[in-house]
Amino acid sequence: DPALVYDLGGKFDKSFNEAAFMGAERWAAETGGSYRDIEMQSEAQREQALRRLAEAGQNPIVTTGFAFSSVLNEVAPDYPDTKFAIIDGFVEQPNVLSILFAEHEGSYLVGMLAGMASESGTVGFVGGMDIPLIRRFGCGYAQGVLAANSDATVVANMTGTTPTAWNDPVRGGEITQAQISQGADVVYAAAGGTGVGVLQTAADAGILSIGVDSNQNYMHPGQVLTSMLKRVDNAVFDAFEAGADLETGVMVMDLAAGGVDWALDEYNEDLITDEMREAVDAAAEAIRSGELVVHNYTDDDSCPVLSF
Amino acid sequence: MSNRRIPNWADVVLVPLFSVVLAFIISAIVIWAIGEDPWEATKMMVQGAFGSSYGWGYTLYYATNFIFTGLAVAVAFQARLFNIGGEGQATLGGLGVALVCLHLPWPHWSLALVAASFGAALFGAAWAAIPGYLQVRRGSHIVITTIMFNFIAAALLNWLLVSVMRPSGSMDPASARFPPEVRLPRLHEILDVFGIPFSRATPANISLLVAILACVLVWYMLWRTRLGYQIRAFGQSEPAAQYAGISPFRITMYVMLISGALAGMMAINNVMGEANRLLLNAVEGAGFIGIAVALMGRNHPFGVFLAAVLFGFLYQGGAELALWTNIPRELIVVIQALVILFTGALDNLVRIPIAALFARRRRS
Amino acid sequence: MDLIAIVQILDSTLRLATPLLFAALAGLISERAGVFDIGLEGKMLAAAFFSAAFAFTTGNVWLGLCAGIIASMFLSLIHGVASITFRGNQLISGVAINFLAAGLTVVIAQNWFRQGGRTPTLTGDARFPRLNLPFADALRDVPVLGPVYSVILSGHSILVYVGLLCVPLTWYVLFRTRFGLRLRAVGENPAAVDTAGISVIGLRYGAVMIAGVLCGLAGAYLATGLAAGFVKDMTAGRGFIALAAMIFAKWRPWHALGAVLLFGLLEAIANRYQNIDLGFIVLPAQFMQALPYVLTVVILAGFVGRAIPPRAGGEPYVKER
Amino acid sequence: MSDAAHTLERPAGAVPPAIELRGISKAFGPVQANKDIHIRVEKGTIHGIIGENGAGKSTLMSILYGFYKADSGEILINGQPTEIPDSQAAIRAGIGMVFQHFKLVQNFTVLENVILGAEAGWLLKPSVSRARGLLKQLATDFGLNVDPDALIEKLSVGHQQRVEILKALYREADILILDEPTGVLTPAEADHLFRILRGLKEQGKTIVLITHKLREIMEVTDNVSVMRRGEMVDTVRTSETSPPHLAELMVGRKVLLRVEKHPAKPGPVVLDVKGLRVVDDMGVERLRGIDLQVRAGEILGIAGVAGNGQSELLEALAGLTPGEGAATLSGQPLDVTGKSSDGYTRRMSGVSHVPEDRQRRGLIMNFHAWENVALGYHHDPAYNRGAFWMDNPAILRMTEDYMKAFDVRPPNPALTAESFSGGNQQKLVLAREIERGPELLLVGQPTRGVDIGAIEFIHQRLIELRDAGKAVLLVSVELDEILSLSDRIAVMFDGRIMGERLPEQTDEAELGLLMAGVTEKGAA
Ligand SMILES: Nc1ncnc2c1ncn2[C@@H]1O[C@H](COP(=O)(O)OP(=O)(O)OP(=O)(O)O)[C@@H](O)[C@H]1O
Ligand SMILES: Nc1ncnc2c1ncn2[C@@H]1O[C@H](COP(=O)(O)OP(=O)(O)OP(=O)(O)O)[C@@H](O)[C@H]1O
Ligand SMILES: [Mg+2]
Ligand SMILES: [Mg+2]
Repeated sequence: DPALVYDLGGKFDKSFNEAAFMGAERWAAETGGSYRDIEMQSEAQREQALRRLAEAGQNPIVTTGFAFSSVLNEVAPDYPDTKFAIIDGFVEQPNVLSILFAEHEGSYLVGMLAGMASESGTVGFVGGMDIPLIRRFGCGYAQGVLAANSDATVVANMTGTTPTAWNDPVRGGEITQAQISQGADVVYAAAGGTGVGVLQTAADAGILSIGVDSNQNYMHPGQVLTSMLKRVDNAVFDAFEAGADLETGVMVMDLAAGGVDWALDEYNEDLITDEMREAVDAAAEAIRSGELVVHNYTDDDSCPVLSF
Repeated sequence: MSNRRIPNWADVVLVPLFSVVLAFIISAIVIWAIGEDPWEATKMMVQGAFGSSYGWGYTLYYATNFIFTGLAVAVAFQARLFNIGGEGQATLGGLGVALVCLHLPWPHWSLALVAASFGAALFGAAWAAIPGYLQVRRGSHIVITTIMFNFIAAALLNWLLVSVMRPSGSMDPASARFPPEVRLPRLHEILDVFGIPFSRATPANISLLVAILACVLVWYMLWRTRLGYQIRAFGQSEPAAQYAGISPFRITMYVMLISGALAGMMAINNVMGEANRLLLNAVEGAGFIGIAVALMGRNHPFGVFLAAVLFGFLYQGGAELALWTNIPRELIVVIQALVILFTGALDNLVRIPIAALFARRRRS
Repeated sequence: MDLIAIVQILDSTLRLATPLLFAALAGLISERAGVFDIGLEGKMLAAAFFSAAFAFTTGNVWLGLCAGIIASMFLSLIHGVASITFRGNQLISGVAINFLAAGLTVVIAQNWFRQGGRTPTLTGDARFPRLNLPFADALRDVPVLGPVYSVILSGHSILVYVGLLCVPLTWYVLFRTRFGLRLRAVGENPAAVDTAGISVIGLRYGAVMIAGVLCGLAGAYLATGLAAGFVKDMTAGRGFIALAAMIFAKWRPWHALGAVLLFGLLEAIANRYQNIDLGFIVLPAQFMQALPYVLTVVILAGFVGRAIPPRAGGEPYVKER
Repeated sequence: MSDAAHTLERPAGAVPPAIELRGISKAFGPVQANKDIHIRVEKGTIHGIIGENGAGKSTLMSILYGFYKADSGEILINGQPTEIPDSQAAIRAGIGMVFQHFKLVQNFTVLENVILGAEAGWLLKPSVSRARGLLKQLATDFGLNVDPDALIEKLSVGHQQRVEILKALYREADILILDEPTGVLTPAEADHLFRILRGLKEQGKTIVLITHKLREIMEVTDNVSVMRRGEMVDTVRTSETSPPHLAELMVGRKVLLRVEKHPAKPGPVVLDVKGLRVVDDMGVERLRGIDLQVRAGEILGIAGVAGNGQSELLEALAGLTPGEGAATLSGQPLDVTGKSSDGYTRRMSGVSHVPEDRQRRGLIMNFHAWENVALGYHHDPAYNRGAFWMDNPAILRMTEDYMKAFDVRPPNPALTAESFSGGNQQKLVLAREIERGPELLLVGQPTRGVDIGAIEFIHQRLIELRDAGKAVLLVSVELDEILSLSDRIAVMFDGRIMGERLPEQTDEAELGLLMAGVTEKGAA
């Protein structure tokens, strides 16, 4: 059977890990197969969890989150017959598939929407743990905002510097409050479980918010502008589908590959005007075709339009 | 405590034993209450922890951590100092190990181990020394200060890992990997020498032997050296110690330095032996488990060793439970809490009846 | 930093200070009666979970509040039995309670909701609404008073105001009533209370239970007022910050209010500015997070005046002539 | 049936006794503190209870006050059988108690202490004002005046004791128990107290006075009961008895008031103290400039009421409390500032110290006897192997020798200190400090709470040490101990030495005056 290991945010973070969970569930539902999943409580358990699953003959083993890369790099060689997949991480091992997303592209799109939806001309970004990956979100977002409204200001905050930042709704809420007080009227939460607090506060304060990873529009109908979809669910589904003969290497899930996207559904259709949609679709097309290149923070660890 | 008389052996063996049994009974009730079968759970834990050399490996790995932190608490307790700063001291110890392993070239692991142990001890001791100093010189309650220092240590390491030690390009807040030369021999490699097969997948390593050695040395220090004599005298009665010319300042400092050093040395196991790099929260609460271990072990190195193995079993068994059942890993935290509660705070609950029993037997 | 920003920071200060305030007062009362309580964290956590859990299942935040208070009082009871009845070590008992809460909340949460140790998100009546004080909107545009009243003071959940009321209340009870006199006496010299024919045990249990109620309020506010549900370890050391505030305040109610406001302010600032650039040096966020603890150590070290706890503090009472 | 017996003894129609205890027994673990005690205290009398330390006086009264629960026996108040499970009940029964160790809240005011537990309502204000009035009343009635708003910690011991009495009276006690009230008082204060007690007696109150000072018994009591080893030996009318008779009852045989010893042959000055001052951490000046000399081969006795600086004198000389001033030991400077010295260096320089409080300072209660023998000598090369290791076998051997020499019973070095009786604990300490043949021995209350047999033994040892040409500085609150052991007597009062006397040229009366701070006028 395949197995899925969630990162610290936990299975039900309404976001990244939950997306993975959804993918696994969908697979189980469609194929009637069974899988095993584990949540991490601390860094040091990662290795034990991977080894235990491998020893138990689970295959393939999908891990969500960059934090597994270093451990996987150690463990994978010990189980050559087991296939591993890592989402958001890059591991160079013969039996490991590294799945990378182009979050900056998706974030660019929702950034444009934010820029257009904002009346105050100030929008917020609440990151989870302060790591290059999240800065990639923020940087793409800022580029999108400025593309839509060149004199808009982007207020960016990170929730924290440790994995607990993935799971601190209270702090997320307070940060959102602070950003609102700085005039932000659209807030993009790229913070896993912390985002719950961000969206909550935004809804309480009657401003718009943008969800991440999963489609979070439903959480506060009419108050979530959109969600930056990171199709982790698809990635997991495909990996499970491939089963033991999962082909390894690197897989980049960008806009073109349908790895990232923005969510439009009954909950937010009233918020998205036609010209907003057209503008975003145009940009998306340009990105797919490659004539518009969104700067990727992790390419050079710097962002031209935003300082964190 | 109660002024009733109770033979020493009973106080050292019976009381903790019954306390632990009580703690386990209640834990079983908790398991039952969340709809799982305590018996099955226990079997699974024992199986997972002792059923295979893999289980043993992890059990002993955790035990090694707890021996160090347990000894740290125990030594401090001998001087009536309640050092709950093991967490922070072990964190700093990890920093010491990382600096030694990353910034110096090592031809062979054995040299690295010695140096790393020293670095770990040094950093741990330094972190414990400050609260110790504040206690004797400024009368700041050491329990509160050590708690505060745990948080400060967490913030400090956090900042170092995020802003200073993290290799560029790496995302997770962790130091670079240590060079392969400093990789400590794992237990299976050691056992191979004697032709004993052992799981290669476990992190148990040579630090285990260092921990056992530490037990012996601490015992010797406490009951055979003058410093140990002074520590115990100071712990039993400060006025008497002063009368004897044992300077409270000196002893408190010695004790906190030793305690912190022991806590810090845990890092050679989890940082150098297992992760091979410095991670956030690598201590994983082992500093606090040290309290339970010391209490159960009645602050005696041998008792600490046994208690540490028991908790190693709980941890490994608990990990297995979390893996294969719906019982979350936090169940272990509950058991740990109950052990601390019954052996540390509710010990009279057991002692008084036992004392009454002995009183009756004495009369008849 | 413009005025509006300052106002907003003060506004969030008040929110963030409230759980600290309840917990600090809890510790204050317990320790004034001679029972050390480092289990504040655990009690808050338990209260946070049970209030959220019951608020979710019943959809009524007030029922949640009651559940939280009861849970917290239950832990207080354990603390009392251990440290008062069985004369155990109060510090160890406190440590145990913190772990008990940290473990049990997750175990139970997982068992009830199967959401990885958190409760579902609370909405509607399952959360404390934000109250607008009378005339808040009318006064909003008055120059100085406006922001202070309408933004900072107004618009918080009722528990914030309850917390503020608890300060004068605690002061009055401690220093103006019979109960307060006896409570302080039992923390200073239990033998005096005992020979005066008052039950030391009873008084101390009383104090510990009151501490339970206050911690219950703290936890409930955290989960149903500040946040919208329980997540594991959501107290995140606030119990210890409260402890710090109590020491900072040298066991005096009004000073405790000052201390928690200070610590709340620090958190509010840290929330808003990741790194604070003082020009010559940039303070990292971690520094702000560590600051309350550092300050407490400084206070304890007596650099800002001695902090002398109640004389009988931490000592189980044993009769002797 | 014992009931019947008692009722028979009483003339018909007489008032029932205020207190009657029947067959009270109380044991603390192995210690039988009270054995089948019968006692009857008549209304409106002052009833003395005497007995040596540890005789069981306090225990008995604590039972009467509901502080301890008797294992057996019954209590009658005014003829009514009364259950006294707790102090509340005792107070209700009209009993008030002033404990040997005061039960006051140090940082509360007098008023707060007085009303504590007897408040008028749930608010403080009314109770306070009510109490204020009553205190004025009592002050005028009985001369019990204290500033109602003073903090206890600021009051003298005498005044603190008045507060305790006021507490009792405020609760309308008509039976007042005082446990060794004068132990901490100067004779003057004591006399004031007795005046108060007589006044109370006039008001028809019944007073139980616990003491082991015969003088006081003879002075104020109407009847006196004698306790010995937890038993009630006898109850007699004070007018029909005499000090020697009481003393005999107390210790169970004739007491020799003098230890026979040869006259001292004082040698050169060993200890020479000039202007020794000690200020305690409350800022109170405990020693106000002490000058004294102790010669080789003599015992200098320091007499004085407890709390007049004797303890501080010992501790400062032993290097345990920092002081100011100059001191030399056989010519060598002796540091009394505590800067460059501690208990250890003192011993190295030949000063041994038998502390007043052996259980807190002199011994470590749950260390083995042999570990205690090393206490303070743990740096002695004889006890050490190399730089760090202790030579436990050597210490054990030494302990066995000590136990033989001082016949410590049971002679088992492996027992913990707490399992020895008070007397034997004291012997252990003395052995440790004397056997080293120190130049100077500092001894505090050598026989406190020690049984008579041990007392004589200990006195002998001190004399022997003196005869061996060592200097001994003896501090004791027991006047006859001072008188019988000392070659010279210095009397301390309020941190000063009031005067020096030779034992054969003085008596308790004169010393009593000095202890009260009264210096004779016409002396040249
Ligand atoms: N060998 C010695 N000779 C003389 N004085 C000593 C000796 N050792 C210690 N002291 C004194 O005894 C007192 C206690 O000192 P300390 O506890 O450092 O001794 P120690 O136990 O040998 O030292 P440590 O235990 O740290 O090795 C101090 O006053 C010290 O100066
Ligand atoms: N709480 C206690 N625990 C154990 N033993 C006790 C306790 N209280 C008293 N004792 C013992 O009971 C005996 C009687 O003690 P008690 O204090 O009544 O004598 P006392 O006559 O008051 O002595 P003193 O004149 O010194 O006050 C003593 O041997 C004492 O050690
Ligand atoms: Mg030393
Ligand atoms: Mg007595």
